[in-house]
Amino acid sequence: KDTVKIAFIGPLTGGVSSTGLGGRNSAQLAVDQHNADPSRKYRVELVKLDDECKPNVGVQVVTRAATDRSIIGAVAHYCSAVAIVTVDTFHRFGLPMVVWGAVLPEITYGNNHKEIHRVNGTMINEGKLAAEYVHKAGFKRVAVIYDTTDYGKGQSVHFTEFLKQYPDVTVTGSYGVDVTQQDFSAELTAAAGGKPDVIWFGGLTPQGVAIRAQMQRIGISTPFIGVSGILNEGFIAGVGPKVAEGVVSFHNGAPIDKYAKGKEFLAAYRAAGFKEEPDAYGPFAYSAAQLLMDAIEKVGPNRAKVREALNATRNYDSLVGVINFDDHRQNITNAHQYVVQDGKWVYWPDSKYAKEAK
Amino acid sequence: MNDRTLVCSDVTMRFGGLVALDAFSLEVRPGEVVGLLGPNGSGKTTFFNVVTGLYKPASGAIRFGDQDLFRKAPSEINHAGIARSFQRCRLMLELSVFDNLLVGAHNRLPNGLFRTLFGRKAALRSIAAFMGAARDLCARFNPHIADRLFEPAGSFNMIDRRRIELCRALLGEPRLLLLDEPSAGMTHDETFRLMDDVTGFQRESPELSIVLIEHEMQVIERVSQRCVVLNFGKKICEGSYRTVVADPQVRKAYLGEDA
Amino acid sequence: MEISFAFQHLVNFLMLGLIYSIVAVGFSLYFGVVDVVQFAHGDVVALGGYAGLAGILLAVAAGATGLGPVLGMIVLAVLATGAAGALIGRYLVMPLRQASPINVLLITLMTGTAIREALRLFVPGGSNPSPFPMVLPDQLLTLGGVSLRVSSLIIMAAGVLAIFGTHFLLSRTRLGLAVRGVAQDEETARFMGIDFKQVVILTFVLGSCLGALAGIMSGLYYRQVMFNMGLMLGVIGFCAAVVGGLGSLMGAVVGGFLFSGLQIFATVALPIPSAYKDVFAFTMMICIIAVRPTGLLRERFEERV
Amino acid sequence: MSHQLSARKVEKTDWPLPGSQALASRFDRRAGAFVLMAVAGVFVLACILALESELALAGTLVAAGGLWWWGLRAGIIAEAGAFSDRRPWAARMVVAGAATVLLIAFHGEHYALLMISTVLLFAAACAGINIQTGLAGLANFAGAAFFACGGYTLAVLAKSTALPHFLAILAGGVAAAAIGAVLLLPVLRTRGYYSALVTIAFGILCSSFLQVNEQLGGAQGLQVPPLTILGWDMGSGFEVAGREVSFYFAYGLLALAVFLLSSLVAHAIEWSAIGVNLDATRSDELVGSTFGINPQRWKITAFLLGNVLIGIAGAVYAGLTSFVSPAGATFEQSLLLISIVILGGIGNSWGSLIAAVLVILLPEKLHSLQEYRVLIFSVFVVAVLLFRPKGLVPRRMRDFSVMKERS
Amino acid sequence: MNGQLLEVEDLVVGYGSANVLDGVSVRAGEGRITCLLGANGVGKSTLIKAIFGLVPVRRGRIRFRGHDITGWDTHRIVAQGLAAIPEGNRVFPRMSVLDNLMAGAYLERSPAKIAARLERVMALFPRLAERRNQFAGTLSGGERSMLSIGRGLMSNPRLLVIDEPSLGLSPLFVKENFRLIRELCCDDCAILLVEQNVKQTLEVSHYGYVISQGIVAVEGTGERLRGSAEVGNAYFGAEAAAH
Ligand SMILES: Nc1ncnc2c1ncn2[C@@H]1O[C@H](COP(=O)(O)OP(=O)(O)OP(=O)(O)O)[C@@H](O)[C@H]1O
Ligand SMILES: Nc1ncnc2c1ncn2[C@@H]1O[C@H](COP(=O)(O)OP(=O)(O)OP(=O)(O)O)[C@@H](O)[C@H]1O
Ligand SMILES: [Mg+2]
Ligand SMILES: [Mg+2]
Repeated sequence: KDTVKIAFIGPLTGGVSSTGLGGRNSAQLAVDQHNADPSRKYRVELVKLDDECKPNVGVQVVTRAATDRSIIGAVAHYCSAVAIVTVDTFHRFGLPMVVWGAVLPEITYGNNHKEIHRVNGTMINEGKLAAEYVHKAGFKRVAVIYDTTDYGKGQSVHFTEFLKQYPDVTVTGSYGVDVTQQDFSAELTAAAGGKPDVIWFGGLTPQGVAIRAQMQRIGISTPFIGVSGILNEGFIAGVGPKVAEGVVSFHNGAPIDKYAKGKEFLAAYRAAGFKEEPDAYGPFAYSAAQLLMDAIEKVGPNRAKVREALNATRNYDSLVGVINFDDHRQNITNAHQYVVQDGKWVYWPDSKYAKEAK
Repeated sequence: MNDRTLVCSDVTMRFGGLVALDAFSLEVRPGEVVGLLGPNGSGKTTFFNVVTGLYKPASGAIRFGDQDLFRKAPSEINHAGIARSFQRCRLMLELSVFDNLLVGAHNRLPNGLFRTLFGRKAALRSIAAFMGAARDLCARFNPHIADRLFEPAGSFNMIDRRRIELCRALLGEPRLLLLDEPSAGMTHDETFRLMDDVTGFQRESPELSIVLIEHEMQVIERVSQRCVVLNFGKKICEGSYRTVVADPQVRKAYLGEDA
Repeated sequence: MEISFAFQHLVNFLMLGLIYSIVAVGFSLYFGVVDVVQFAHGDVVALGGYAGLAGILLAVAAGATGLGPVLGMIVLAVLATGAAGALIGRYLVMPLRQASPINVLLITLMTGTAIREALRLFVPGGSNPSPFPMVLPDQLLTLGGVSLRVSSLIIMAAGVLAIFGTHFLLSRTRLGLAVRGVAQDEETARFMGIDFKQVVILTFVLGSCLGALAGIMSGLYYRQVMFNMGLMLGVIGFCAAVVGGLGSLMGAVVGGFLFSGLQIFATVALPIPSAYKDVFAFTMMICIIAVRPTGLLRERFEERV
Repeated sequence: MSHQLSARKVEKTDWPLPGSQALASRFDRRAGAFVLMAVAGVFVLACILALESELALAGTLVAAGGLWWWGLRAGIIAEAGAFSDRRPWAARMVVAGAATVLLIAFHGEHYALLMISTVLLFAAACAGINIQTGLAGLANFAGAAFFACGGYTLAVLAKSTALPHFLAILAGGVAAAAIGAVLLLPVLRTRGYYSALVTIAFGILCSSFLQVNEQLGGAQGLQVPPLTILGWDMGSGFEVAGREVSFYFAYGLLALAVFLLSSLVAHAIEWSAIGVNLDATRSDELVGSTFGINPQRWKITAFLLGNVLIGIAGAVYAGLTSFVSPAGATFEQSLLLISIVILGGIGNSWGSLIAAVLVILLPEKLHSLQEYRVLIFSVFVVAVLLFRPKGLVPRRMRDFSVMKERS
Repeated sequence: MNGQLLEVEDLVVGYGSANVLDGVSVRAGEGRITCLLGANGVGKSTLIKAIFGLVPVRRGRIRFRGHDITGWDTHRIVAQGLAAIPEGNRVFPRMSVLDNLMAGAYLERSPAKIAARLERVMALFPRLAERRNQFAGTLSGGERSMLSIGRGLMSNPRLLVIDEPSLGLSPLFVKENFRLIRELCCDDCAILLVEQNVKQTLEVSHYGYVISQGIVAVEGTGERLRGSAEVGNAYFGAEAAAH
């Protein structure tokens, strides 16, 4: 058998490394399963690269992957800030890639590079669903807090954009916070001064935890909803199950066990004995790796051909559902809603809150 | 006119409530060596600091030739032709001796950025030109220093450091030299040798005037033409060495002899 | 603004200012002894937070209740940071006394990075914030529309006590004299019979214990600790110490409250997006430094020539 | 502060030189030493870049370390230093030649070329920081912020004006200096740690500002179109004699030019009256001022000039990576720059080049250590500072007498 | 122990590769003033530093009141009753005059004793009393010198080592200084004096050593040294050789 290399690129160190490591393990699982299958033509080797969630490092590692001619494609990036600058690099070197976690719309929609694909949805989907939920739940006044990275900032832009569809909902205040910030009491007190019905947070777990915990501390009992960045075990562990109860979040993926092959994946993941959890984006990394490997199986280890094959993906059946790329090679998906119930993230339709709402 | 007389009149310097200089006046004419005496803490060093612009006096007037130096920046005052030594040795110990000397000659070096970057040859040549002057000057005081021009000043012993400090002050070709206890820590003999070297230098450039703070009375007697005695920031006596040592006030406050 | 919100801002200001102050006091203390800036201090604060957390968890696991976890928290935090401080003082700062200040700055910055990374790598779940259990009484006191938690009161009291304790130690005891002597002229201090090594190590232990206190306070108040909480805290603490006047404890306190005040002012009262609050606070700090180059409270001392 | 400069001391001069011993005059010897160093450097670098196996890499590093130690012992490194003091231009030409050979050897390897260019540009920026920190004693902890200033200027100018890119790069330097000028007042009024604080605060302020400012692309930063320098389109590769040459090759040459420029400027400044003025300002401002040195003037000169160099390097780096973002302006990034300066030996631009290789290239290659990289790096820096506080290649004592020798 | 407080035997110390002192033996007896003479840079201050454990001893023994103190930490040595007034009037610049004096009594814990000593020093140097709250760093050269002497007295030592106390003092104070040194010397307090001012030093001291080129060139009572040609040689010989 010939050996073919593919790259996995994600944040393996730094503050968001838990997601990165989950993604890496999931991609590794897909590769191992591929290699264990005797009917496959190629043996695949996974080259794991760390973008540190830093754009300049991202460009370096992508260049590095691209330089290695035996690397045919990449499963890349959780951090939007990195992905948005490396898309040009992928394009320049003609290295096909599939985004497994970054949700900034511009990564696919901001260019027309044929190399760039994405299996997960974008923050547009999340923002749309969040706005819908705010409206349906009858909240009239929303306070918006976001971190000033392009992830949080982008989330807040799309969310507030969709909110405009509902004239009876007003934004009482919008607060950008720094990712290195520890103390949010000033923003929270100011936000509470606007008497909101709900506080929406766009950002990642560390700040999400701090904000939710500090709301409790100060005694703000306003409901708290957040983006997919807080949808992980870390959030509940961080604020404690009691305080986390009732927090709502939105995500492009359904729970793993809602997918047809979800249980299977989890079982295999456990069996492989990885130290870290797959995290919310593990299934996407797994699917992206599978998609890429299948394309290689189909057309052989040639970047241009693999790119064409990936471009043409329609009705590809994957762990995260059927993948259909639109004209910007963006998978067409919908967001899903989650809520913390009894110390666990629960799929909204299954939760007691959904039933109460009805 | 090229008159370079230092005229200080009614200079007053206060530190909080303390009056370190109290309406002190002094005139130093070209070519003159003036000894500045006074008990410890009477304001001698303060006077030097005021003249060189390190302290900003409260009132008074300081003129050097036709230039007004009152409350000017130290670098401006140096441009007017005043150089000094320090009571406690202040060489830049990690720099080479020659670098230290170049600091003294700052005003005579090509300091323009443009020339430094684009006229390298000429700029370097003018520095090299100083090397001879620096060697000769150092050799006067101690040939040993001249041989080790490119070693760190910190590798020299105290006495040589004092000599280097003197060379640094002299290399800028000042019109007025302020020496603050240049011989502190030296033996009798060394002190005299040092002062001979300085006066020797002065003989060659007769315009150079010197104000000398020194506690060794024999040195003062030998080199100074005029003495000024300070006490509590006030001038208590002025005149030739003889008049000064004979003054009862001076004898009591400074020399510790009964009048 | 309603009274309750105004009061809440006031509480935020005091709490944040107190934490900054304690960190800044640490910086001032180190500067006072060895004339160096110990930039790993922020990360020692984080270490203190984590060690306190471990102390609580251990005590709880051992079945302790009531004051037990509090004790466990304090003991472990003090032990861990004290050891870290002693090691940093003895093996990093002391050998580098003669080196240029920028070397010391860099070496401590890198030590801080190492501590931070070690926390992230070796604490289970270290790259995410860890929840910090509330071990103090936590009732909400309400009085005339304003409310405050008992735990906040206790934390504040502890902080104020620590600052005054340190101040007393430095100004009224022999240790204080030794500390200042060593800072100003090590060799002469040794001629006076001051045990140089002991003084340096003692100060570093003391400063680090203050750091532990700051870490615990921030853990208790914000209910979480995070591996990189020390970075910004360190920079802000340093900034506060410098603006207050390095070497002056009260200056550090003033600087700490000033910084927290500026941040809150920017968020609440300025017509700029709140994301600019750090930009505002740091700009103001630079301006203050430009106007008072030796800090707000430092006695003006000019070297004689 | 300790003695920062090492005395001019060549421990041993009897290392074997190929060729006739009689021929080996002092000068040849020094030139030979320098060429030897350059060749060895290029060879080690090539190994680091080309080797994938970590074992081989470790072997290379150990060999390089051993070679270094031998060079120190035998006085080759000291003689090479003496050569570059005496013949700054010739030394830089040797390095230029060696680097060009390296670039040609890796002409098709994008990654290797990218890394070489990155190393050169960081070393160039460090030459600027060296002027500020090493000579004038102004600790610059906002290096990355000024680096990013250069990049942002290029990005804005290239996007919204028709200014030739060559000029836009220079404008990056000017802009970095202009923005740095805002800091002049506080930097001039403060000393020591107080001025370090000013730059630390400014660096953090600057990256927060870039992060939230919409006009400059917010957290995403700005894209930089491929540069056209003197009519040459840097954005695409080309073929020579049937071999494909990466577009990074041209950037590599540009980066080399920028590095040589910076290091020449740094050398010219150090070896001049200005260098003496800066040293004096650093080590005793008060004495300097009583001898007519206006400390303000020299601090301003050093700060602005250093920033120009940092800004130019930053602009070219933005062109190289085709983007600038606030992530490049963070405090951590500034620390990286300062670590390079101090690791290499404060005040020595060759040292910065060597340290840049260690700090930038090595971590990228050690991917089996992935998570532990930062930890290892920080421990490494601590160790170097403890055991070699003057850095790997300490600055040499300035010896103007070599000027006489030449004429 | 036969009236000897401090005994330095065959001491070798140096910096880097060179030895500054190459086998020096010096004794300071109880109740006496012993002086050390020698040209500049001959190593007198180095000897003092070695006694106080501030430079490593390469060979030889140092004994104080019968204890072998070679290699001890400075603070332990000082606790034995040895005090120094270091060269160059090194005061703590950013401390007040009063705090400087207090630092001198660092090892004394009894406040009453400290107060008594303070009073004595203030009486000896009224100028210091005047300036008690001024930063020591802003004192004039001579005032610093007084401060450092006063500080040395604060520890009430058995043996006081003084390194060039009259450096930078006006003639009046130099006289005062020597008078003071003579006064200080008593049964409880012996003095080891390093001075440049040969004539007056020999007048006050009971015994003296002249160090030259790393060894003791001459030793003897004050009178004997005063008449000796070697003193002149030792002082000016080194300088002459350099020229
Ligand atoms: N910066 C300052 N702050 C406060 N007081 C000062 C300062 N500088 C000098 N003084 C005081 O001013 C007085 C005069 O000091 P000055 O140094 O001029 O004395 P001096 O005549 O040089 O004495 P000496 O011969 O001992 O060097 C002293 O009492 C000193 O304490
Ligand atoms: N820290 C040091 N490192 C290297 N050499 C030193 C050091 N301190 C002193 N020396 C050298 O040791 C020799 C003796 O110095 P020391 O200070 O003991 O002389 P001294 O007799 O006290 O002279 P002085 O009369 O000037 O005080 C000198 O040549 C000096 O240069
Ligand atoms: Mg004086
Ligand atoms: Mg001495």
